[in-house]
Amino acid sequence: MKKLINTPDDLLRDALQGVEAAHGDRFRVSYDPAYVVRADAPVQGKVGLVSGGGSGHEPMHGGFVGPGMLDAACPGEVFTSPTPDQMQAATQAVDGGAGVLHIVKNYTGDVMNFDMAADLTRADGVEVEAVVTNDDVAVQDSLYTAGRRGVGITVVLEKIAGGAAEDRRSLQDVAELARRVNANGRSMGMALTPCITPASGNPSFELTEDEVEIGIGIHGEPGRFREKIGPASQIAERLMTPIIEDLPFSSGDRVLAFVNGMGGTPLIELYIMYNEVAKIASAHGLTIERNLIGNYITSLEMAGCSITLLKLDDEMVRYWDAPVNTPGLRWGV
Amino acid sequence: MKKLINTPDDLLRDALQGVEAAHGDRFRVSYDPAYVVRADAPVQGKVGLVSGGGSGHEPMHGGFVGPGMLDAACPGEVFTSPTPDQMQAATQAVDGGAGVLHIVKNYTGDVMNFDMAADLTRADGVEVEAVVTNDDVAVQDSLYTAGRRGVGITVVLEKIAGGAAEDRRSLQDVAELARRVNANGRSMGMALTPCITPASGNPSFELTEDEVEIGIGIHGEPGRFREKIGPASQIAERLMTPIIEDLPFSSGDRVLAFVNGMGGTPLIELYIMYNEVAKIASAHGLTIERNLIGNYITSLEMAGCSITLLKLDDEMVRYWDAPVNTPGLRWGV
Amino acid sequence: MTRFAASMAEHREELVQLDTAIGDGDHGTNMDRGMRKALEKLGAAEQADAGAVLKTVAMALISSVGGAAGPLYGTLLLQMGTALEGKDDVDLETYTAAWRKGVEGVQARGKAEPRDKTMVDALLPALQALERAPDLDSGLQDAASAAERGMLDTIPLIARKGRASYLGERSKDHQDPGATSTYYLCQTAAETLAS
Amino acid sequence: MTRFAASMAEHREELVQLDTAIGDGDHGTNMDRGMRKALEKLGAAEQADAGAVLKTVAMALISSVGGAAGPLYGTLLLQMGTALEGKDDVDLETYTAAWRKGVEGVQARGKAEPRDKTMVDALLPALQALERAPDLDSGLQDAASAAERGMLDTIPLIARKGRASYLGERSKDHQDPGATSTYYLCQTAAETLAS
Ligand SMILES: Nc1ncnc2c1ncn2[C@@H]1O[C@H](COP(=O)(O)OP(=O)(O)O)[C@@H](O)[C@H]1O
Ligand SMILES: Nc1ncnc2c1ncn2[C@@H]1O[C@H](COP(=O)(O)OP(=O)(O)O)[C@@H](O)[C@H]1O
Ligand SMILES: [Mg+2]
Ligand SMILES: [Mg+2]
Ligand SMILES: [Mg+2]
Ligand SMILES: [Mg+2]
Repeated sequence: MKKLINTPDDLLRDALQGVEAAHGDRFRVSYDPAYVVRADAPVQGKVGLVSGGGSGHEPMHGGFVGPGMLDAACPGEVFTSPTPDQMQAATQAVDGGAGVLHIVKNYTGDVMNFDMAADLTRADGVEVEAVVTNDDVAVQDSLYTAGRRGVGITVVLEKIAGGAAEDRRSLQDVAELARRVNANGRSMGMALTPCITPASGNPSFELTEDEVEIGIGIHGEPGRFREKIGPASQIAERLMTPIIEDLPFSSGDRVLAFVNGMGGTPLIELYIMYNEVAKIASAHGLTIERNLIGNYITSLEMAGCSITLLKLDDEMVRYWDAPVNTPGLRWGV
Repeated sequence: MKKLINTPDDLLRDALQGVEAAHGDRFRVSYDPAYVVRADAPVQGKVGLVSGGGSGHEPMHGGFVGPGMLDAACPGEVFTSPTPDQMQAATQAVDGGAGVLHIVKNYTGDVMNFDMAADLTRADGVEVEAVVTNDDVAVQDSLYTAGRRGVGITVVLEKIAGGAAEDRRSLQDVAELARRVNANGRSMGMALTPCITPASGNPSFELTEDEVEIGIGIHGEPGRFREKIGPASQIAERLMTPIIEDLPFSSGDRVLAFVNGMGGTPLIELYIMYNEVAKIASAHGLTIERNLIGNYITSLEMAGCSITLLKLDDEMVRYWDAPVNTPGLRWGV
Repeated sequence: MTRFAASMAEHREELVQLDTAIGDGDHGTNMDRGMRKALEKLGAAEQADAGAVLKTVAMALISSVGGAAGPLYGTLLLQMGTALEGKDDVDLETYTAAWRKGVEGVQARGKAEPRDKTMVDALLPALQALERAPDLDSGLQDAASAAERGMLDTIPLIARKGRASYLGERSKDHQDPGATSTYYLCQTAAETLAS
Repeated sequence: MTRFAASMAEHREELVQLDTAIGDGDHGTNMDRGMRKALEKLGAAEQADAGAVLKTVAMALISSVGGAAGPLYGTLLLQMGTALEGKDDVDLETYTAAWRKGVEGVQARGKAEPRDKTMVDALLPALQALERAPDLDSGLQDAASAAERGMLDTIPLIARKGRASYLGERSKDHQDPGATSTYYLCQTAAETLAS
């Protein structure tokens, strides 16, 4: 294992110090409990948005803290859910009197820790709602599992909900919109290589020189199946077909298409994938009205990508286009 | 070799099609000769900025085309300089009557091809200036070599020169400012892993499981020396010391610090590196007034990073802060 | 507590390996970090009784383990601690009642049924062993053996809760990391009383 | 031309390997792409004479090879083409003069001196061989042998131009890819005339 770190134990602290050194003008950083909050928090009268999850998915979530998106993010250890005390402190720090929305990816650990935090925070008198993302169509039989994982839609949801919160919409409105985004979004990912967590030092799974793993999660979990690598067009087909069939997306739909890199894939390959995605979307009569291409929800240095499609409505487009000013996403300001 | 491509031969065309599909609202894409130009080009009365180079360094340069930065970019094959006909066509497409600045990284191929293009374009009656970046302190004895390579400062220079051009400064002013940025910028890079060009299918060099290569270029060229991997603090020291000694940077200097990922390194590691860079800068009495952290000038999927320091003056800060609206860098708009 | 912490430190790598196979490879690190934090917290404050100790440990786990194991072990110990509060002398009956409360808490929080391939598959057999035991000493021994069997019985199961459930059929033939850490904790409890 | 293209296609991998060792691994691909493009261009248009052919090839290389080799081989052939323009019959003298013009062009563009470990180290010996030759046929043979010796002589050199120069001492003990492609082109020229 070769990484640009000091020791695995200090990784989170060192990274947070780097974030503070780089973005001290826009963030306040708390180390114990660990969270990052926008400098002007709490914004009075605005719904506060708090997310969090294991580290190793950067820029998500810390890179999405700022006007127009999240108010605070709680980083856990690598691939490990953060703890309730972090979420409780972050929630209090962003409570501007209009309530706080927790954005939680559907993993057992994240859900249980955010649940405990919500209980604690409600006991403190803060109004808290939670929305759980679960857009990963790679998880089948969700009745017999912990349910579908929350992946790419989380980024899109944080942007759209952030726009609505900045527009001073109520907690109920923002939560309802966020749930609609999740309900209309589907994702699937694949890997060319595994990733190595600093604590374990070992690859999360093994692939030979000509195999890819289809249907992976964002924690180095193995996927649905593995196969010999094919051209980009075939890989795009493998991911797009289950996505399109699941909602289903149908001819005439307006969509946002998000091609996400898992961390170790060059941007040029993501554009090649986007080209294939655009072809498949157009063959299905889908109109891509908005797109996002890049490394936004990653899995350390894993090579691979995920695709997310969101069926758009006017309100989503409006808040997607609204100004956002974070290290990870920025436009309109 | 596992990559998200169709075939190595179609790589550039497929990627350009992806760029057109994604950013058709802001770019015009020409395929033969290949270049990307901002949709509103030529901007009358504005100096046009054209850059270009081999592909595999994305988002540089195509991702930096747009208001406030480049007017056009010419992509070559992977790690191969583009050709004079591309540069000639791009130059004509952006000529708004105020002349055109070529931004060229100092590699034999790039310099010769841009030279030929400048000859051709001048013959067409367009005023052309060229600025060559050569900030890589890893190249020693530059008298006996092709000279120092142009690396990280190129990104910073394109932003600052772009701001000046948008401000309708003259070709001479923009070129002079660009040369000052290059003269005051220094960079050095390192790799944890090599990269594999799609055409060769083989790693550019071999490293064992505990070795790093210090002083690498951005084309998978081997570096100055290799050593056993140490903590992030030591790696930062290895890169910062030659940079600081070379200009030299001295106590009281205001600097821009740019920690760049080579493509395969997670963002969280870049923040850890930035933390070490900030400590070293502060120990030398340097004030980091601006920073940039992320994958901006990459080397395919290589893991590693480079550090660039630029000694700032007021004019540079002003144009660094000026609005920019490109897929790769965006603020103020 | 020192022994629990030592046990987690000792088995850290093994738990990481088990979790790498069917999860995300952090269970050992998480438990080790939590136990070290708990030791720190215990060192800092005087504790009235076993109940108070367990509650302090529970809070330390909750605020430092994260993942699925943090809230689950936290809940287990918090419930046990509440049940043992103010009890000066812990006998088989109070211990069994406390363990029952703890396991109920884990099931309430995680919604796992037996044979879902989770720590519940070690926790429940341990409870049944305690309920059948003649005295505390052999109760703890039997609980440890029962937890071990429960842990081994997770190997052929298909996971239906937690991260391993994403693997479906591919989760078979792997031992559940959470059931494994439960066994080590039961084993340590038995050894501690014995010594 | 078909033979030049075939030679580059044949040696593509070898040139890539040589360039991977001390450059960026694209020389073979670049030359192969350029030659295929040149064939295409030649197929499309009738050519008046050898000079016109060379100029068409030169323009095709310039606009498709890229890197260092594109402008350099482009310049070589453009200068040769200009020198041979309108010449119906190419004899030793005109060929040697054209080659001299070409090599001068390469040196003007690339500023490389002999022993800088570049294609110049194959181009110049070939020129000298042509200058000493009795007739065109043996001139081309001798030029190819001289280019080969020049190519082999680059092995111990430290590169002072082009990408390999960044390696300093580490560029030693590697054969220069550009000198190698020059040798293959000279060799093909000799074989073509012989047949
Ligand atoms: N819903 C649940 N109920 C009970 N135990 C569970 C549940 N989900 C997961 N577990 C236990 O947690 C263990 C994994 O813990 P850990 O690796 O620390 O968390 P994470 O899965 O979040 O990385 C599993 O091996 C399993 O025993
Ligand atoms: N300044 C120069 N003069 C002459 N030949 C050069 C010069 N620089 C490089 N070369 C030749 O070009 C070859 C490399 O070509 P190629 O790999 O296609 O270009 P690049 O180095 O841009 O990738 C070298 O092996 C060398 O022979
Ligand atoms: Mg985990
Ligand atoms: Mg090249
Ligand atoms: Mg785990
Ligand atoms: Mg080369």
